[in-house]
Amino acid sequence: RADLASYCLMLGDDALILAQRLTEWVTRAHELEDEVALANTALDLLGQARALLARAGTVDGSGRDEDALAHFRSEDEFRNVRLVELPRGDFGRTVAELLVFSTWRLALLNRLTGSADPVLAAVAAKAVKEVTYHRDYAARWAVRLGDGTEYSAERLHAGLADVLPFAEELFTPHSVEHRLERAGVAVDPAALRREFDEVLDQVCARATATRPEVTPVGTLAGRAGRDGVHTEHFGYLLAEMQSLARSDPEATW
Amino acid sequence: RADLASYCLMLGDDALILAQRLTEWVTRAHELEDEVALANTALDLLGQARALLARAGTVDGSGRDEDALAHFRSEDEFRNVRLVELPRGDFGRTVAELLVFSTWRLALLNRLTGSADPVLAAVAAKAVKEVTYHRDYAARWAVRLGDGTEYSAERLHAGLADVLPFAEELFTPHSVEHRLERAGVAVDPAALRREFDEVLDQVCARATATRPEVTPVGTLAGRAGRDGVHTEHFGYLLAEMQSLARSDPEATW
Amino acid sequence: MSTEEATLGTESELRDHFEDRIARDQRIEPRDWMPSGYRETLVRQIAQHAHSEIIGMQPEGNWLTRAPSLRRKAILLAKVQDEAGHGLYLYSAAETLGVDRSELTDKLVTGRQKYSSIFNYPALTFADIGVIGWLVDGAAIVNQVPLCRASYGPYARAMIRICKEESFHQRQGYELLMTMMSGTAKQRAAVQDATDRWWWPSLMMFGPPDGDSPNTRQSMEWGIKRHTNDELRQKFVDMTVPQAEALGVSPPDSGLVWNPERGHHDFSEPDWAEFRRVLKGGGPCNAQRVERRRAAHEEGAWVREAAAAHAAKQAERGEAAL
Amino acid sequence: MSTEEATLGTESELRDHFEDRIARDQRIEPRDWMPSGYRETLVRQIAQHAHSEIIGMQPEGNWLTRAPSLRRKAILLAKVQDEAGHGLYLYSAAETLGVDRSELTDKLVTGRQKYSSIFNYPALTFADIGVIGWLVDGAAIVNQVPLCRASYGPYARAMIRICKEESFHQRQGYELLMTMMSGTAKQRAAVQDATDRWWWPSLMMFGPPDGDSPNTRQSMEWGIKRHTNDELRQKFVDMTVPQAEALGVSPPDSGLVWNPERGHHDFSEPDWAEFRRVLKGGGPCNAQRVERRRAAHEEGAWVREAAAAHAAKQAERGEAAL
Repeated sequence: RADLASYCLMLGDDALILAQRLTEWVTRAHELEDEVALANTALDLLGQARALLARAGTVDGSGRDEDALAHFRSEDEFRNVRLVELPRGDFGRTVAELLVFSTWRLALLNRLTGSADPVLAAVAAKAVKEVTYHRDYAARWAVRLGDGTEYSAERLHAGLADVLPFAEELFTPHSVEHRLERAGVAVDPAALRREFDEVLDQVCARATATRPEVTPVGTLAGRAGRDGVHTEHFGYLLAEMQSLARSDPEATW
Repeated sequence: RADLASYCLMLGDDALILAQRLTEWVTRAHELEDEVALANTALDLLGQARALLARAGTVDGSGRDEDALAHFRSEDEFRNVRLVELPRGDFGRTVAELLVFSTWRLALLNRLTGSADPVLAAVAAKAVKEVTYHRDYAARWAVRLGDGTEYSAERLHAGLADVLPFAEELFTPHSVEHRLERAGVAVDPAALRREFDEVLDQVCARATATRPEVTPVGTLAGRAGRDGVHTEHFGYLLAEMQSLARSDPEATW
Repeated sequence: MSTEEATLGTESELRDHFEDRIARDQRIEPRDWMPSGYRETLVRQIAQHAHSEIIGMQPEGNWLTRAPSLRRKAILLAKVQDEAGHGLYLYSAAETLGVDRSELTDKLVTGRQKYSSIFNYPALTFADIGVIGWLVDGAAIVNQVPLCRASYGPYARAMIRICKEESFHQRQGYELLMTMMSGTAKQRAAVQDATDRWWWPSLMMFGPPDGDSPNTRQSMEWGIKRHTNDELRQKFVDMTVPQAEALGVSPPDSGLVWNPERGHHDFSEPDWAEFRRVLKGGGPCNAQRVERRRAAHEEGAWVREAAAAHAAKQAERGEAAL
Repeated sequence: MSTEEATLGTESELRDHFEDRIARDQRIEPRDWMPSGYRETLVRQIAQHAHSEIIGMQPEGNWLTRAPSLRRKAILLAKVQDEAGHGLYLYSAAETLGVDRSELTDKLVTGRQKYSSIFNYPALTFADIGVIGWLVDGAAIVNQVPLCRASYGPYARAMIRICKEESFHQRQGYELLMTMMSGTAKQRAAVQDATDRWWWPSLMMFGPPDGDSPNTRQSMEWGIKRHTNDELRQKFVDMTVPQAEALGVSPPDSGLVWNPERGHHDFSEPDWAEFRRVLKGGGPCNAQRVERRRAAHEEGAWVREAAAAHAAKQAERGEAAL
């Protein structure tokens, strides 16, 4: 049960933190339609996060609700991958990140619909539709940028070069995932790599972009986001996200 | 005594918040020498803030120390002018802000050395030397930018156009200032305007820059920074600044 | 003009036809003839309304990343997204009148077209989110419900859709305030403070007093305004006072009192000098609001260019658009 | 080479003179002749050292705006400022060898010159600020104290000044940790966690084991390195272990034990594969560190250009520089 709770936090925190970053685009995008699309993506991910955090708080017996988990955990208690906490960057970076993240997550969710845990399976089934749209959106923009102007192709390439070093972490199984995979509950992320590579190569081909060669970003003696070891950027994100909730812990909203 | 405490908060918060903004330049300036100069300015202002907040906490009888005041007050309890809380912007903006702020503050401090309150007088005497340097630094850079390239002249002008609308607030006396001025403790900020205008016009002349015509930024039914009514930017600054202190209020540092 | 002048009468016939439709409360559609004053007034009105939706995203957007609960974050995000949607409907409605959206955006970011002055005030606490829903959306609804019967079809249809969503937003805002009023003392104080700050600007949303509103008559004749500013303001006050009572907050107006003779609330005059100051750029956030949109537009230019370049390449290759 | 070859002997005389000064532990000064290998090695070493000071500002800079007390904020700001100062002394020392600072900056921001790998690890909590002072500055001092006797004068003099300030920083870091260890359980846990994370990278600061450090011998002969990597590492461990005990934290090494026969602590081998990985760009923060400096340099280009343009205008007008 502790493993299941940890696993829900991993997938829930990924969604929560990426939703937070995407939210920063509101009032800042190049076109209203894309502002709506990015807000909608954030809203979908926020919904996934809420379901998964609620499940984690139930399963671990702590009785913590989604808000206790989102707003009153400290940095080292978050289980998201580092990819989702990177600063927003420009639209090319966001497209690259969303492409990488949603390609990986869709592959994962597709398999998770068959999870032995009925709640995870149900969350995954709903999320598959959403993330399919996110991946399509990112892929369409990757093609437009890659096959657009010289400058936009450069920005897409730079975006991929920024985020791909953090992709390694997506495919590195945590001991929790190993154990739950054997129980038929979780997905072994290492198994997602082939599908990920195929999709990414396809999109890059349509975008006339070469996938940049990158050095995976290092861990701290093997520990990374899934172990609560994050980037220097993450503390700022949490300080902002949690500030109001923490300023009056007795408040009801 | 409540008035004196409020006044110390006003001048202390101005210094504290501008120090915080200037600190953001560390590791981000165009040249190491300027990184040092900006850090040094921040350090001077931080020192002034500490002396003034400590005085406020003593005088108001609350026994709050500098850290209680800096890290455990809410947004509406801060008394700084809105000018100092504006986002950092580029170097042209910072030069403009530092020029406006330190020209005003130096005029104020010079008069404050004769305050009937011995602590204020002593703080002012020490700060005069520091702020003289800050003003010189800003003025020298204003001249370099204004009389540098076409682009730098533009950036200086844009910076002045951004910050001058907030200058009005510097010269608007608060009822606390009025009362303390009659007691010989405080300075009437309205009296500083002539000196301010003269210095600014001089610097602009040497910088071959025209001082932009601006509309003063509005108040909320007459209330602004000195009344605890701030900009939308301020909450983010405080969330970051206070996050660690608030995460473990029992901690000793 | 008589039928005898038929050869010269094409325009006057069209005008008669137009005025007849207006008189019979029938809708004008994009392909119908309309007087140039009607068209211009409508374009300006619809564009300002669209701009208001877009700029209005900013004060609320200021709390998106700091919403104190995930449920409130989701509600707020959905609301802000709806506002972008409203902006899009309205720009489309304006485009049926022969203007280009990019032209309107350009006028917004260069300050040549206005948006509702209310959005030049800052959203300083999360209580503001509730009060914006309650008072600002409330006032917007009072303004807009009559426009669901506006004489111009595309505008009226956009308003119907928008009003439906806005009354939903208004209820959500009020519900947030109700929750906060049953919370901590700090929360209750924040609701009162936000009410104090937004009350007068909300009353000013209906525009200057009727005596100072010279265009009202023409707009009412054209059916693109259905009530005077003062009528709408009175309606808003009458509607809002009992809501404030139910909530347990006091509007910041000592002159606010029920007048049984009029069957309406009396209330004090808003500070019209402030209204004019804010309109002319002297509000707390005018520069910030336009600058944010300008920066987004400018920083996003390369993305729009990329999309256009890609579409051109596709067209050249004879491919279907993405 | 004999004195008979005098006509050809100018260079060999100079070399003899150089080697003689080195042998007698006298300093080489900028205008003295020196072998090109000596010059190049020194330039590289000093530049790397300067870059390390500058990049080293980043992990600590990460906590400047969030320091938990104003006193700690002031201390940290002063420290980071000192590091910029150290960078400046060192760049000046390098310039005495005929290179240009802008050239060195260019090599840093394009990744062609290295800095100490330790700064490719993140500063994740405020305890890291203390541990960086204690362990990282501590290791730097062990490395640098012998360099106060380096054979090249400007370098040796810079090191004297730097070492003095760094031992002050080291004491401040240790004092912060002492304070935190007498604080809450959360604070004590943070100190242990930071120690766990920084321990091994600190040991690696002395470079690879002597067997893998081919340049050590030549540098020692030239007097720009005074002890081998392993000697310095041992010295650091021996110095640090009692400090850890006094603090109440445990270094994360089960093999760490006092060896009375050697009169030194035994300790386990650091993970040299990780060391090489980080050196090649695979640390947690390599890209971030270089990118921050590159961005600052690039975004500041217009300011440097403005200063140059103004200086040129002044010179033209015959005015004194500002």
